[in-house]
Amino acid sequence: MHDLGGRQGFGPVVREPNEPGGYHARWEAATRLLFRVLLPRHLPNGRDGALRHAIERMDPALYLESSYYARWVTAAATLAVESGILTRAELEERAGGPFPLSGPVTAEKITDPPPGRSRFSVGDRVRVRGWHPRGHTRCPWYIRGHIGVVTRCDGDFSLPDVEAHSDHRVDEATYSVRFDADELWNDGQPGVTVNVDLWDSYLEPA
Amino acid sequence: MHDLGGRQGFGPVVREPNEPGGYHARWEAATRLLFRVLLPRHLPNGRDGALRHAIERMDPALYLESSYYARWVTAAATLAVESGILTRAELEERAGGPFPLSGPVTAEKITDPPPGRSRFSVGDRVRVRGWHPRGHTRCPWYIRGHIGVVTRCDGDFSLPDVEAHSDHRVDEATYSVRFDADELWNDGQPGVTVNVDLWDSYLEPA
Amino acid sequence: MSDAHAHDDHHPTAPSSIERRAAALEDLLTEKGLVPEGFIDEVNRMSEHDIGPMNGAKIVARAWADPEYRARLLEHGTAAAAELGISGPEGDFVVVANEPGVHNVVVCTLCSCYPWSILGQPPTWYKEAPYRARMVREPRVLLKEMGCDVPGDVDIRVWDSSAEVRYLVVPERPAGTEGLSEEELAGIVTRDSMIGVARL
Amino acid sequence: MSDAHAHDDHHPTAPSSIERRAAALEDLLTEKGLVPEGFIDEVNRMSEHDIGPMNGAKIVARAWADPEYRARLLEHGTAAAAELGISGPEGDFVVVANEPGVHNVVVCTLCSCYPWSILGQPPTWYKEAPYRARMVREPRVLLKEMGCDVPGDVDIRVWDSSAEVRYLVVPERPAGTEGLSEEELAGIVTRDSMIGVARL
Repeated sequence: MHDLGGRQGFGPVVREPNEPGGYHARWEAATRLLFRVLLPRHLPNGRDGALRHAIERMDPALYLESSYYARWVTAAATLAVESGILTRAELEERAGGPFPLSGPVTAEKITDPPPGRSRFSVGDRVRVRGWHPRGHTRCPWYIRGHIGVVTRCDGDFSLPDVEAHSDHRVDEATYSVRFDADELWNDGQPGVTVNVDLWDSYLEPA
Repeated sequence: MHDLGGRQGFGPVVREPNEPGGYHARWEAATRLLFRVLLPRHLPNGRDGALRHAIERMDPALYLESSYYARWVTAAATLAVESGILTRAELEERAGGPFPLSGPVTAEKITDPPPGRSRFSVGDRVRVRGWHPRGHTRCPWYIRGHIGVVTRCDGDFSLPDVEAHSDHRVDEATYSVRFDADELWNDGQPGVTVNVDLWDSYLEPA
Repeated sequence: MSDAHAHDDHHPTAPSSIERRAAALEDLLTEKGLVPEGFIDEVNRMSEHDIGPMNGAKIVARAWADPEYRARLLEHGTAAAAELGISGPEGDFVVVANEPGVHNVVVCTLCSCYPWSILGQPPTWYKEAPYRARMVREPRVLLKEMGCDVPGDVDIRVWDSSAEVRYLVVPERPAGTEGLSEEELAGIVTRDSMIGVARL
Repeated sequence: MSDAHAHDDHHPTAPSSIERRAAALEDLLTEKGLVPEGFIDEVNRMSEHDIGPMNGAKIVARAWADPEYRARLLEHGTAAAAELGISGPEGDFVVVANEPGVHNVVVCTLCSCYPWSILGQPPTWYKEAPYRARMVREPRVLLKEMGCDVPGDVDIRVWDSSAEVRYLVVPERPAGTEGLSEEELAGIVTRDSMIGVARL
């Protein structure tokens, strides 16, 4: 449910009139430290891709009704249970009630990833691959199959699709790719572009 | 949120071991009669497309956490309020608490729809239009931009996209269109086809 | 904490229970005069009476017993159902048959379209998100999860009932049923097999 | 009814409150020995101290005051931030500038990527579904709804931070600010204008 770009049915953006800066509650700060700093040291795979995927595996209704840090609580608890640090029963007993966890990983483990690529340059026309990976990816659905132009090369970074599902790490070129809103949505939005940052593997020459 | 085909993150299909046939509660039957039979007679537009769209306009989190007939309660209440039969205040007072309604219609009213078309025959290769209508449509996202073959002509029916947003009615040819699963998902599902029933306006020659 | 949602920012106050909301709607529409006499009787009748998948089972049994009927059924479902006194859906009624190399399964990704007059009420899981999201995406995986193991060399045809057609699957006739009467045959046809999430 | 969800089939029992779940997780991880000494102090420090968008405002003010700095900033954001003693995000820090014919706005559709070291915590609305779903779909409509009316002849560039780059928008310098010091200029730069959902 995390892949929200272009999904319809969402209402107005509601801004809290005097939203406090920083954390709204102590547990948010504690959750940040636990999920992003402490817990990863004790996980078989504590890299960003695996952490993010634990959020993405949440039940979609729970995802939408949870605040940002509430999602992190679910993801941290899920990873702690999956790696044997805790049990769900312990969590539910301590919380005094149901403690929903994310669903299981359904993507297969990647044992022998291909090397990272760096095929494109500024100005190249590219098409986003029309794929739908089961595991973690940073390629949003709303641009899949669409054509854009590379406008910036941002250097190599760890490919999230591998990072989340492998002991290996593949560094690969990333780009900023410009799409005309009208190419994406086909409803006449002159002068509007949507610029998306993408790994090389998500693209093919157009 | 109703456009669910291919969305990821959903878990197992849970079957109630001894699900009763028929309605699970009296209010479900009452809601069916109210929403599908009685209320539409009193609405400016009580046709199926408008009724369905009232469901589709629900807040996505509420949609996912509501049962089938619970959605109908929300949609019926929304249409009753929008047409001036009831007020939200009356509903909340009577329910003794919050009574969430669907969001407003954001599509424009269609005042002069083009005539219905009938351009394709069995065997024709077609591409689904890469559009993203703001209003009601029966063209799911997961096939947009994809190529299939017409396998059946099913005669003319009222185009939902017009029906929901217009005083007019356009009857138009419908087809069953066959897509290879691999064309849709690009992950090797040999021997699997997905067959989708579509109005002529959703298609272009491929 | 009595309010399960108050903490998660999005729902400062949770909705009233669905029973209370449904009752409020019915009461108010009644007071406004939209509900005619006889409404309560009709609701009670609907609540107590469920046709179930019996009509579908009759159609399948006849198709198994009578090859000519089967041919007419696959050619024009609505007319063939009418032969048995069964009225079809408002739109067209299309019947698809499983064969040794072909398995069919029905879904409605956009809502929950279903052949009511043939199969009664759809089961709850048919109307919920997991089935609707996954059956078009990974039918072989999902069918297996649901206990319907379609051999790898059998093609799968998924039918997304997104327009006015409603679908019925004719399952393959099980071996060893040669001696059964049409009525006995109808007795072994399950609802799930006519949706296509079970094999007999 | 104390349980707002029990009636809607899906959630036979609603989750415990998020405060109780967060506390349970923290307590258990502490008991298991994963939480080092000093954790509570660090949490308190984080809770009480928020850098806010001040660093971003300093960068913008300098860019307004010094055309050469502006050029370096747009060319290489990370290095230009470092000139002011501000460390950039882990990945690259890219600065985009509004101009008379161009308005920029930042979103992260997949989660909520944001230049934390420059702007502090993202506001709640930035992390929620409506903003993430709609800003790439209908930016002109949504910006107007949010009170940011971008003239029809001004192009809109939406930046979806889906990889390792984090974005900062340099708003246009308002008229009538010629006499202001760099510090005074920083005082008029709002967080929302550096996300791109407001104009100054």
